[in-house]
Amino acid sequence: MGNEEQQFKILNDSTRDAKYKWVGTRPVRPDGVDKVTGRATFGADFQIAGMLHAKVLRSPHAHARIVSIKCERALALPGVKGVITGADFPDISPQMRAAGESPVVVRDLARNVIARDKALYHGHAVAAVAATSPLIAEKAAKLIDVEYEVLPHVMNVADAMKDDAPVIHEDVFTKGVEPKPENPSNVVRRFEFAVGDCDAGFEQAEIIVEDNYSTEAVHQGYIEPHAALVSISEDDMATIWCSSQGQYMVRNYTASVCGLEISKIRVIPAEIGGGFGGKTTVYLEPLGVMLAKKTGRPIKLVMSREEVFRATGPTSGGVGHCKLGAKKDGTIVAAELTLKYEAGAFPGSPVQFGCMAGLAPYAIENAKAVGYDVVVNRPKVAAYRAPGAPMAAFAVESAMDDLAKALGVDPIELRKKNGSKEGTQAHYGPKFNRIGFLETLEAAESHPHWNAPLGPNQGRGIASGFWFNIGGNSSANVHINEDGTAVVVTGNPDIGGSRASMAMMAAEVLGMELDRVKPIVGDTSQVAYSDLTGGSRVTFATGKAVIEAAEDVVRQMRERAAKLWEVDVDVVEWQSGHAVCIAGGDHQPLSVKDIANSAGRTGGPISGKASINASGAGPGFGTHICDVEVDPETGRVTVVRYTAIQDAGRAIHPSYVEGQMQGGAVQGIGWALNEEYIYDDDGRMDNAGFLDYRVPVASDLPMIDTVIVEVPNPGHPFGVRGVGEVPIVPPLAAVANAIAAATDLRMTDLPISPPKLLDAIDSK
Amino acid sequence: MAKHHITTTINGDETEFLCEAEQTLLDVLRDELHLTGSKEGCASGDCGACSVMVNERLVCSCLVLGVETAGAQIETIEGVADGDDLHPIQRHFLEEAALQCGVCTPGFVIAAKALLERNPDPDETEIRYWLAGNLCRCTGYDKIIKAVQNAAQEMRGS
Amino acid sequence: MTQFSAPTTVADAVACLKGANGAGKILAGGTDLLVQLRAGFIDPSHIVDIKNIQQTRAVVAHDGGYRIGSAVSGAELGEHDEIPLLWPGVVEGLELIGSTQIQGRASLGGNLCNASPAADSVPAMIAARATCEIAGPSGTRELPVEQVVTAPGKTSLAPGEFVVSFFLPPRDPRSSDAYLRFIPRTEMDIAVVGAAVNLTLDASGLVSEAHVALGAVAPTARLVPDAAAAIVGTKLEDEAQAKLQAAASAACDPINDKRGTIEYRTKVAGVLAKRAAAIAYARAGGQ
Amino acid sequence: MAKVVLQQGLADSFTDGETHWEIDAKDVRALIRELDAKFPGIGEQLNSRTAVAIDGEIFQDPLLQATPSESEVYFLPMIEGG
Repeated sequence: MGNEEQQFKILNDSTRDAKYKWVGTRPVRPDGVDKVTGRATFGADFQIAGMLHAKVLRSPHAHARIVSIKCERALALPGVKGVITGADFPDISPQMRAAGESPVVVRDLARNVIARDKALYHGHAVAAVAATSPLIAEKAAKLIDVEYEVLPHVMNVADAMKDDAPVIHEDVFTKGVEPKPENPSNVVRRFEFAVGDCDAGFEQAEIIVEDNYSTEAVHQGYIEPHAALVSISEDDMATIWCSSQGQYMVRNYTASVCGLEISKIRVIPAEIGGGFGGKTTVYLEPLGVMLAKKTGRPIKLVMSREEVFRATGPTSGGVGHCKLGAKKDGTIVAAELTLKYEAGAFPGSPVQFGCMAGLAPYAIENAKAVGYDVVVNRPKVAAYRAPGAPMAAFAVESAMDDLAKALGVDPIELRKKNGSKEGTQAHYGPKFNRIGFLETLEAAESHPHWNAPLGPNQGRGIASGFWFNIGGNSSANVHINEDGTAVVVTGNPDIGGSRASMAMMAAEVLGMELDRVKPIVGDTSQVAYSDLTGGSRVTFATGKAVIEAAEDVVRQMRERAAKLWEVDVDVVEWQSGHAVCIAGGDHQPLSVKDIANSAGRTGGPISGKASINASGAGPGFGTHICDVEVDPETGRVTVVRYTAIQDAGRAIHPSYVEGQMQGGAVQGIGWALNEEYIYDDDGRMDNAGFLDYRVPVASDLPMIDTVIVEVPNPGHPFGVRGVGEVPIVPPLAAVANAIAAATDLRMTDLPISPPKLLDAIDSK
Repeated sequence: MAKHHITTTINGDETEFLCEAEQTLLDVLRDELHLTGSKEGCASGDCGACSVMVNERLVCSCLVLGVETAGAQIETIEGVADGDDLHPIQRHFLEEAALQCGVCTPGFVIAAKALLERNPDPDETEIRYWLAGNLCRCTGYDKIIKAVQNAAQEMRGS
Repeated sequence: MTQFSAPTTVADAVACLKGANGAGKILAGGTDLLVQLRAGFIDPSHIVDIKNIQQTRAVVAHDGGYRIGSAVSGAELGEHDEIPLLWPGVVEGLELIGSTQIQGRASLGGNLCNASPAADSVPAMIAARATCEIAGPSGTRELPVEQVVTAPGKTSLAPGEFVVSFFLPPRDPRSSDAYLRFIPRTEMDIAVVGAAVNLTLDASGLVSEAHVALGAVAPTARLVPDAAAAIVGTKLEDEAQAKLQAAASAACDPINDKRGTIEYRTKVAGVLAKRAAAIAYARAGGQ
Repeated sequence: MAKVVLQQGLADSFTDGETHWEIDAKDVRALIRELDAKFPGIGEQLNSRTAVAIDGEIFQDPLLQATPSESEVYFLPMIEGG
């Protein structure tokens, strides 16, 4: 690089950019003490005088017509105060879309909250009952008599796509195909993204690899089950305390499902005990509103873990096919990716994002991705960290490993040769701006892990991953208090330490000490609309709003100082938290405290705000290295070493960036090895608990090394890129590629559980 | 039969409560005594978010009946800090950023404290196996292990 | 409404159970009972906590062996001065049940009487030739552990009976045992397969007596005499190990379920029996 | 003139397979109006909360974003996230 300025850097405490006071440091988070002492209030921790406890009755069948629901026996139980069913909710037109960020079909949302004519999965809510204690509500739920007519069910993509498959929705006709179909189908839509001419590309190819892949549905597995408390006042104003990834989302969806105006609902966000995308929709809140209306009492609803598994969104399982064609020099000339994802009981799998993200890391002249969104009798999927991308990357990155082997080249070299960089046109359309994919590969290549010796039965794999990252609507208020401290109010639940980064960015702009800046997650009445916490957007987009609001405050403070000094505002600069007059004269710099003290006399309180639709979110890339050891007699796979490398653009709080990388990697390891939904022949979930839905435990894992690469995002004042989604994308293939290296077996079906692997070893 | 009247000691304070036979200690702590620091993540002993000490044994409070605790000594997350003085484990959880959402944190703090009181110098494997009953879905456990190691070091005075 | 009693004598416990007319449930560690209660699988009229009965909590030397109370937890047994040295396999079976938190509660008696084919402490107890003392309306009786569980979820205990304690027989020198189980993770799972080996060596280091028991490969944990016979008179040479492995696999009659397949359980039972035998052999001083 | 590109799925439904145009429009709104004039009905589709990439930068749900001459404009599904 000579004397040119370094294009990227690997972050450690000595490479931190010294021009920043707070950005890149590791302060203790402002909400931390409450969380280590048990004081923090999560969704289920609220209580209110007079509240009732509600319990949801759920379908025992995978697919059934609801013939009748009789509530008399339940209502007769002492302590029971009310029962609701789907009939208590307004019937919603299929055209209605929810306000807010994503075009949700309200009728589907409403029917997922509570079944109307048909129960569409084992666990689908059918009725809810409120009583004076949880035990009574539970007993009462068992006394609700539901008559079902059981219908044939369909549980996976292959069965659902058959011509004679039972049709789940009579009004779903496959979109995106010609000619337009005349019969309803479980295939909701076909997507296609393409660049160049794939057929011609494969003709040029000298080496072609291809395979079929499959993944099972996996749950986000947040430790806090969904919970909500709803109270409706005499003037019909509903207040909802709940744990979610977006208080405005809850308000909007609940209003839509219950037929209320948004202004009639106030949502107060609780601390959220994990979400990973799973808390981006509503399940309990509309039930709470309707029960509160019916009983005239506040209603508390808390899901059990079994309900979380049976009724809330996992992400899709599905099947895929990936074909790659290359020249002998390693240039990939054609790629074809086909993905079919389970959407659950209502349309809307993340298959289009899989189609876009799977091939995004590579500059391939002729590339095509085709996706199918397929409904099945399972719970409706919800977002899960980089929705749709991990399954696609599992196929593409496994195929890349096979291609490297077929070409006889190092898998990092193959990725470097074909990797996307600034100016590469993605197959889904746009050209990339400055991105840091190649930099993650270089960091991997030079990491000691890559060349460390391996023991017997061990193997090493590498895989990469991409996520778009998004901006969107965010609002922030920054208030200067009378004593010169500051409050930063945003509308985004803090799911992994975002209050710390909001305060740090505000303190950076204001030039204040961090402990004088207090970040707050506001309720829906305290700060303007914000899209939900998800898509790795908060540090980027809400951070941008905070920076703008803080800059607004700085501007006002300069004006106030100018007034006090009787000078033009242009000669007042803001330096290290002080107004400084650069026009000479005897003006001692004024601190925030000085200016706050006199705010009343210079024009009133000082408060900045920003409401923006942020653009310029920089795409994120990561590369993971995984070592496994395989027990050839039992098929057990142990991850013995793991390194996650990622371009974070700029790490505001490096510890929480590392935490995202480590957590995402481990969720991906679970996905690769042990996590899956298991259904019996009747379509009933057989492992709805943490005993048999096997998320990784502490003793399953090694330390997860991290390398933060910083290629600053030109679209953010500090260079931030989203970091939360990317780290779950590479691990599925990183693990599979390591197993391939250890056993010489290409495992194409997840999870690579011991019976599956042992069977493959024994059949070799 | 009326509710059972139970007298216990919780975080050093004699505490009385009324409960039904089926109510778990976790139900009692959260719903009757408003000690909501212990969390319900599974109600089946698989996640450890409700970890408490009963008579100096680490247990899941979801797998203990309230009626069983007559005369017992119970320690919950609310009793770990001494006023404003955090326990070293709590402090190191903050310094190492060993929590993201924080809902599993009270259980981890209680379990880690039980470990270090019994074994002041556990190796990484011992820490990982001791904490295997505490699920964390955010952190990948890495920073939690480091926080426990650092706390152990401080508590040993080395 | 469920009643609760915490009797302090065996006689009072028997009386409580008798009063419940078969709808009573014994509470020891509670780690299975409370899960079933919460899930609505059971709705007992009476819960009888036996932990306040002295005999259920004691570990005492008796007749050259040890009598262990049925409510003794894994953590308590693991902390005992003698038992882990004499019966490391029995202790590791009990200590493998669940997490540290479960260890503080889960009991030997509960693990047996829950009657799961996959119970971790049971194969090692069977291989140890342990017996249990059962109290009931018609007095007490002693029964070999392998005769307690008759089918998944079913025991041979009559209504009103409960297990008070276990007896581990006197131990020859140069004896030891081991228990291994396979689970997909490293902790927190139910055994897919479990294998216990208890053996005694003669002065020359040959196995003079052996007992092999398998869990999770049949409706109940079972002794596999053929597997034991395969190693008696050997020093666990490769051939003996292979015979043991084959005999263990041959004794399997498992099911397909969410935790494992028939083929997998059958194969891995042999592998674990072989590995457990090697551990027990080394512990007994074999070389 | 901005270079405008539509994905194949939408093109099949509205434009008889045509995917590339050069359109003179000052912003996304004007550009969608031009397309709708050519292919009636596509405007409603493109207006219903899509994302637009202009010279590589993705805008969620834009209306007034400028589309300078020589810029490359791609209509994409709105990106969601976990």
